[in-house]
Amino acid sequence: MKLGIMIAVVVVAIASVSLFLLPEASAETAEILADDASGVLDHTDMTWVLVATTLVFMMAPALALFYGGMLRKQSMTSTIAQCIMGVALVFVIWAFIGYSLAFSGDIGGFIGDLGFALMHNVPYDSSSLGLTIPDMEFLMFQGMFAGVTACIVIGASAERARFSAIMLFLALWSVLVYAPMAHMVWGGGLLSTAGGHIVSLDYAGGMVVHICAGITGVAIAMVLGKRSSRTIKDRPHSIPWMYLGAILLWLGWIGFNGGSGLAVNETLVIVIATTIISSMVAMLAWGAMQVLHAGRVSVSGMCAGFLSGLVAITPACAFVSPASAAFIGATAAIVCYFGVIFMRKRSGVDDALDVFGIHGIGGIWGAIATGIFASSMLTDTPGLIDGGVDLFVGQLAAIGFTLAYCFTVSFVIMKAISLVMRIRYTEDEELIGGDIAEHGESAYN
Amino acid sequence: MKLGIMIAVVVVAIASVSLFLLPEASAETAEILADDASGVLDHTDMTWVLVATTLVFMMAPALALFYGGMLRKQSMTSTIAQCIMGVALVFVIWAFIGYSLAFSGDIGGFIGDLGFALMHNVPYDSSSLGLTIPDMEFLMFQGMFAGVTACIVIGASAERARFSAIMLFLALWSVLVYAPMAHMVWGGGLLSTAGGHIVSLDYAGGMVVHICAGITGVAIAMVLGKRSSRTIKDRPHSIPWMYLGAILLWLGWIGFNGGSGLAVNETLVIVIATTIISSMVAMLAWGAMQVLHAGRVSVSGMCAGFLSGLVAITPACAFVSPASAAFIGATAAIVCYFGVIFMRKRSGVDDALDVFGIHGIGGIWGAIATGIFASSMLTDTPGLIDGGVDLFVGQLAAIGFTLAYCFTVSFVIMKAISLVMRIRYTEDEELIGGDIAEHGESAYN
Amino acid sequence: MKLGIMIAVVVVAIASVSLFLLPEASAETAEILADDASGVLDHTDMTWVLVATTLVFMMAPALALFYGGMLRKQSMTSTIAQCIMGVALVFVIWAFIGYSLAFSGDIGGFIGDLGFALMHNVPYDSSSLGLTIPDMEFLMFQGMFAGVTACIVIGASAERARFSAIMLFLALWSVLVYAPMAHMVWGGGLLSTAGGHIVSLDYAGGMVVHICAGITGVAIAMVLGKRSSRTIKDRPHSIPWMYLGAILLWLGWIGFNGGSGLAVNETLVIVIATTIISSMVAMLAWGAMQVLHAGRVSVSGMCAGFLSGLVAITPACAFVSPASAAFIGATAAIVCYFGVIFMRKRSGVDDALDVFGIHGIGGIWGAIATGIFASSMLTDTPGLIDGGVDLFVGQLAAIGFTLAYCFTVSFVIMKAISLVMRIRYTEDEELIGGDIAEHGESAYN
Amino acid sequence: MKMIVAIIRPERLQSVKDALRCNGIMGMTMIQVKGRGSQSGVNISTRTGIFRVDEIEKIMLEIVVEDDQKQQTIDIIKEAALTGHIGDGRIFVVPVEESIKVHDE
Amino acid sequence: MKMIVAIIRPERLQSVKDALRCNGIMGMTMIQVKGRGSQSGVNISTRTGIFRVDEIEKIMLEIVVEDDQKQQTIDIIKEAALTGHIGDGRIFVVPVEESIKVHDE
Amino acid sequence: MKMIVAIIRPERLQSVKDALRCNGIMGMTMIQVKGRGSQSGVNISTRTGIFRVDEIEKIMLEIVVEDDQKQQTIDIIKEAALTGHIGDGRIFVVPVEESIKVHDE
Ligand SMILES: Nc1ncnc2c1ncn2[C@@H]1O[C@H](COP(=O)(O)OP(=O)(O)O)[C@@H](O)[C@H]1O
Ligand SMILES: Nc1ncnc2c1ncn2[C@@H]1O[C@H](COP(=O)(O)OP(=O)(O)O)[C@@H](O)[C@H]1O
Ligand SMILES: Nc1ncnc2c1ncn2[C@@H]1O[C@H](COP(=O)(O)OP(=O)(O)O)[C@@H](O)[C@H]1O
Repeated sequence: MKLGIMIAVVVVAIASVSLFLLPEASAETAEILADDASGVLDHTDMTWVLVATTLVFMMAPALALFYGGMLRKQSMTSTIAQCIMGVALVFVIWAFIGYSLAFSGDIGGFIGDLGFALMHNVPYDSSSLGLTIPDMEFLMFQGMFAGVTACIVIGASAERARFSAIMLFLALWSVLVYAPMAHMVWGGGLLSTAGGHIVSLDYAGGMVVHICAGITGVAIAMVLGKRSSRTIKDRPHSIPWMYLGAILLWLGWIGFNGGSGLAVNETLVIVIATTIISSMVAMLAWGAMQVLHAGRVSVSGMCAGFLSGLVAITPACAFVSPASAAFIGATAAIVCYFGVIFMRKRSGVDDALDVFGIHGIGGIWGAIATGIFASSMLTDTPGLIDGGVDLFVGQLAAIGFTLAYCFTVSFVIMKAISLVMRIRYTEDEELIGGDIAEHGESAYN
Repeated sequence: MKLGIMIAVVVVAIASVSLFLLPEASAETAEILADDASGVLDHTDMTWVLVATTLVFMMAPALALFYGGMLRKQSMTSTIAQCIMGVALVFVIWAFIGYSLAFSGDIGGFIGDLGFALMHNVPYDSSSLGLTIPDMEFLMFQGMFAGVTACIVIGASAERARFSAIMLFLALWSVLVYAPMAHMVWGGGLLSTAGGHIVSLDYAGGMVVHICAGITGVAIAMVLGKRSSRTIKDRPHSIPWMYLGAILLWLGWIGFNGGSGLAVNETLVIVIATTIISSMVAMLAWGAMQVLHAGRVSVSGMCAGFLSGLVAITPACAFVSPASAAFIGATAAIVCYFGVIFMRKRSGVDDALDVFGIHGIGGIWGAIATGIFASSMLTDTPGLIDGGVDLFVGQLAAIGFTLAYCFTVSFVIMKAISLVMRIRYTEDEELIGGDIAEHGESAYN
Repeated sequence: MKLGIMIAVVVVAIASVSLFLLPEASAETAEILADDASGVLDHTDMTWVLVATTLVFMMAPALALFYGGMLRKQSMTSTIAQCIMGVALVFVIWAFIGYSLAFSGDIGGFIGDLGFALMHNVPYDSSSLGLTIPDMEFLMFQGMFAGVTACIVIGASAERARFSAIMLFLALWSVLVYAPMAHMVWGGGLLSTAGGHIVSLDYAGGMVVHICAGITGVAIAMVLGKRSSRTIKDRPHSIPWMYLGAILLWLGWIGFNGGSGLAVNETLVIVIATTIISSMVAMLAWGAMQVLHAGRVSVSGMCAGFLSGLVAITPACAFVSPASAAFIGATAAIVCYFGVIFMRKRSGVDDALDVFGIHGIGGIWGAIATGIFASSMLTDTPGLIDGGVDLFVGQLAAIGFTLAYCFTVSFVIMKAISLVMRIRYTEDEELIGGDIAEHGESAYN
Repeated sequence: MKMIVAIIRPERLQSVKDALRCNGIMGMTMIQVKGRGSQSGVNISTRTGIFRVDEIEKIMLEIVVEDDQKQQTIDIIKEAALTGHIGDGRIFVVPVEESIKVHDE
Repeated sequence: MKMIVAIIRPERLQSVKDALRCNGIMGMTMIQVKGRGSQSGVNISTRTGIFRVDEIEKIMLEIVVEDDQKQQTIDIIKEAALTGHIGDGRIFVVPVEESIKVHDE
Repeated sequence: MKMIVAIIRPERLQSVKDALRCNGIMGMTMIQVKGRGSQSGVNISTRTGIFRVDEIEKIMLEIVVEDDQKQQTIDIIKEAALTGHIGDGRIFVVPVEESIKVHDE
């Protein structure tokens, strides 16, 4: 609890201060969405975005395996249940309203309007946003992002949150937290490159997805409280399932980062190169840390390693060179290595599956690194290393804002839910595990 | 037995009656195959169909995991064995003769000729069918469909059919049932949009794949008889394997429906949107049914849910709006929910893995829904809602015909096989399970 | 030991003799790399190669599941650890230096220079190699090949090689064995179609990947010695994991062979057709062998079956007709069936997971088959059947050379490592299994 | 006290559990085992010959009861576990000298 | 000799193992079991009613000790396995007539 | 009657099973267990120190025999389970008071 309040205070402070410090974003800054867009549909771009959509889609069920494998075997079914129902719920809400709130119009730089609600004015054969793919395809791709982000969050509340409570939370959160964040960063809002007041870069969702999911996880973990010491088991019940989930995430990330440009072009090649190199180097770095620290490497460690590299490169992937990507990956592994240890041992928050440790801390480091390493050859708003101070300050501000906003709203939503329904298991239920206690369906028979 | 005969009588009746009622299909109806075909190869289309082929290919081994996970652990290996050997057998037969019977020429609107047999006249660098992809690629894509359909069937005979008997059945069935069905619907035969006598629409295989597999399953389950009550275990032995299989099916379905247009264009975007929305909504609907009925949701239920949505949207996916797709998905879940309960409790047929409950009933509902919701903006033969009665009647006729034809021929084939060899396990073998009894290879050691 | 020396002597002999026998390669021979290359980037080709890269990437973690599933459950984690750390290590080394040694310049037909080292001169927006995809994308694709080859090797040293020893081995091997092989075959070296002195064809890595991995496996297995008889367990601990790994390999192979042309064109269609048909037929053939020999088919057998078909078609896939592919697949299954039995029972080498039995023997047969069946309609250097003797002799020479080179260097590297560190487990460690003994992380808890 | 060790078919577990509960016998411990009985397994014939499967899945129940409940417990299990086929299982009775609760209320 | 059969919570296994080792009791065999105790399981309530979970995961330890170590072993286990909640487990004592090492040094 | 409880190495199971069958001892129950013996496990050394693995996979056999078959059964198991290394296992003999078939022929 203490830590949570501390975090909240700090981030609100950072956010407020940095908003004043900020230079206005210049009008020339290119908007990601309109990168090489002409509004003329391009069949190759459509093909690639469709493949990328499929890959991102794969990440949601993969998270269930990754998370479930790390928990006790009594929590496998319930983790799966929360993940797939979560992705369906959030995706449908996204299609009906979230997409509109993110990408239609702009209200105060903060949220969109209802112009695209219920998929009205979302054509399947042209793009009103000036993309080279139909808006409907863009909605699908973005919907998968929303679904995956929701699934990431679930890791923090694992083994104690009731199914119905977490579903209700995700439904509200997707409208009140995720959609505004997507609008602010990608939809022309406050933090967006084009119309924003803060010069910041977030190519594939470092803030919208990872920092947001990480800090949301902290918020709900704080409201829920810790698991009983009798439930926590530090050994994954199944390394193979954890591992399979992790590698499907890895493969999916190629679509996650690669699809974010919505086009096949030179940028895509950079994105893929930086994404893969960062993750590979991060795995090596995490392994090295483990050898120094514990004398041996573990598969859970290596998976955490490449995931930390993937998280950190996400906002930067189109703006940095492969060499910078290697550096970002290596440092991300080190930062997250200690981040995870801190969250587990010191934070007082039971972030069951390292959601903040990996996605939060990795995402923050990635956003900062973007502010440092963004290359002037790859973007108009370079980072420190190419002499751009604006971006660096902007990134800090954006991080602070994201942390403050997502934490506050998520905390309030979860608290509010706790007033109307029971949000966590009784101790008996917790001990028996959600599989039996909530779904009546043990994973292995 | 009773039920089977009843079904047979009813469908033959429907079929015969509706054939008389039918208006002749007008010549203007566009043929799917030739949608925007010019015979000039398009590299983008080739890329996408290749990706789709890979995705559909994935569905066959995925079915083994989905089915195997739902059975006892003593049946995991044998289910896998039947699936992969089945897909290899059917694919090879397809390449050598099935493809020709489906897509070369036309004999009586019922079957093709041997013009493409042994892959003769199936060029790899042009299309004699007027497609934008080479015929050889089309053969591969269609071959995966044949293989997947075969694997679906296996679920109905699970835990009691002998390996050799089921392989022989699939070999004969692929020539005598599947190839004619593919010809009739997609190859310019009786039920095809273009040359057919029945005005009907089946975009991606609602009839050829799902109704056909479902009713074939009933036929062989009837010939085989039920499992011993001592073998039936209503709890899946492994939720994670069942779930992994199901999500790979889901991902594969993007290629299944998406590839069926054989091109990257606006239709593809609709297809993907309707496919995903229908399945997501169906999962939510199934979950809601479970909560109302049993007080809790289960992962097996959610998987059945999204699969029912996928099955039902398959024939309609290119012809309906996303909103209709949501409706079709929701209703499919409800219809299949009761369908599965009916098949398990009342039917008297031991449809071990709900092949008819999901694929049969979902497929029938999907075909009817196509007749209702097909939009005049998306097809020349609209459904009831846009004032088209012909299509609705045609769909009913096509369903009746498919049920009658596939049931009769499959039943006869299986009966015939039972005369020349032992088709099912002894009770001892059944109890020990096919893994040990037939393959000498237990799944977990 | 005996066998190893025998093999070494024989292959060196073959190699030396055949080098004399060889006709000079004529200058007209087309280079694969430059097949229809213009240096102008093609977005469709870029899309497909990116998809193929993702598919090949998937093969490395898939191998961990395939291998791990076949071993005792005490070796699951350690197999996964070696695979993913191996792929990261080899990929990073590849990006930094291996790629350059393979594809930049030429020193004596044997190895490249450092022109592309540290990814210098590897543009992301153009191709200095005259490809239709950027060099950076080519580097990624090729890097996945290197990683997968490394993972294949690990199967031979399973359950006894220490993690650090095998990592050091792979690091050195990737520079001293793999990079030169890639240069010689694909980078314009000794064995390459264009500049080579030996007329030989290896479309997707029959020699570079499979023969190389197979014989490397024999070399390290010989240095390591056999497992304790108390560790060897002939039953896979988990058929489902083995099977999942195998099918992911199968799917990945579509990118492996299909991506090797680096373009979407007619050749791609042939490649996919021959790849799939060969593997399907090989599975049927392996199954038939098992029925004749043991009275029943097993899933491990069927997986070995389709893998043998995939290995054998790899060098030939673009050069032979589908009918030849079916023949190659069938014979590959038979050859590998006996090859595996020979390696297990007679060879005296503990090739734990049939690396030589499948990849080595299958690769050799595939290379020979290329020399027999390469069709004059598909390549300028036809095989025996179309009257070309040069290619046949060239293939034999190339096989001999590959075996000799890879065996010798790998053996020397491993021996050298054994001088500076302990390379294998103690008997206690071996019995307890690497999961606990080395990684402190049992797979199932 | 006695420990009743009953080896039964997995598919009869539910009925045995229910039957015991109805008769007030709550405490029990269930173990997944494999067993071979007096027939030493089951013979399976394949094309190339006959082989014997001698590891058949069973459930072992260990139930500690007072001496006077012994016969009742055995009778209940016998009835609830019976299918009338070979392989229905065995019940052994082992003496128990002491029974202690970890957490004495 | 006696065989101490202790059924404990899985999460207490490590402490029991450690406590026994500290007291020089090395040999032991661990078995994964499911159990129901005197409460006959745990009640869970859902929207549609209450159901009972009567297969709860436990660890069974079998430890063969000399007669004079019996009481000490029981005491150690009782202490190390205790959490103070229902379901902490049971210890049974079964007589053992002989103990043989396969490999006599 | 006696219950012979034998804890053996998994890799010796097949030979023990075969040896018993050859001598007409058919009935037996097999249980997967983990054990630690008198050495209290195996020591493994890593870069950062030594750790001890004290849960080693074993198979437990429970074989109920008539009193006069006891010694023969023990001897057969001892011979078939022997590899000559530490950890070859133990055999305990527990008295059985009664043995009942569920399905009396
Ligand atoms: N003598 C024995 N000692 C230990 N367990 C036994 C013995 N005899 C039978 N069992 C157990 O009881 C189970 C059922 O035995 P039984 O009814 O004789 O079956 P089967 O038909 O296999 O002979 C066996 O699978 C085994 O686990
Ligand atoms: N009479 C018995 N016979 C065999 N096992 C028993 C008996 N009573 C209890 N057990 C075992 O001990 C475990 C714990 O029992 P107990 O402390 O009574 O727990 P509970 O709270 O479940 O009643 C049970 O799960 C069961 O495995
Ligand atoms: N006193 C005991 N009580 C119960 N089980 C024992 C005892 N001693 C040994 N065992 C079992 O026998 C197995 C083999 O024991 P032993 O031959 O002493 O092996 P180790 O080399 O591990 O000391 C152990 O793993 C354990 O399962």
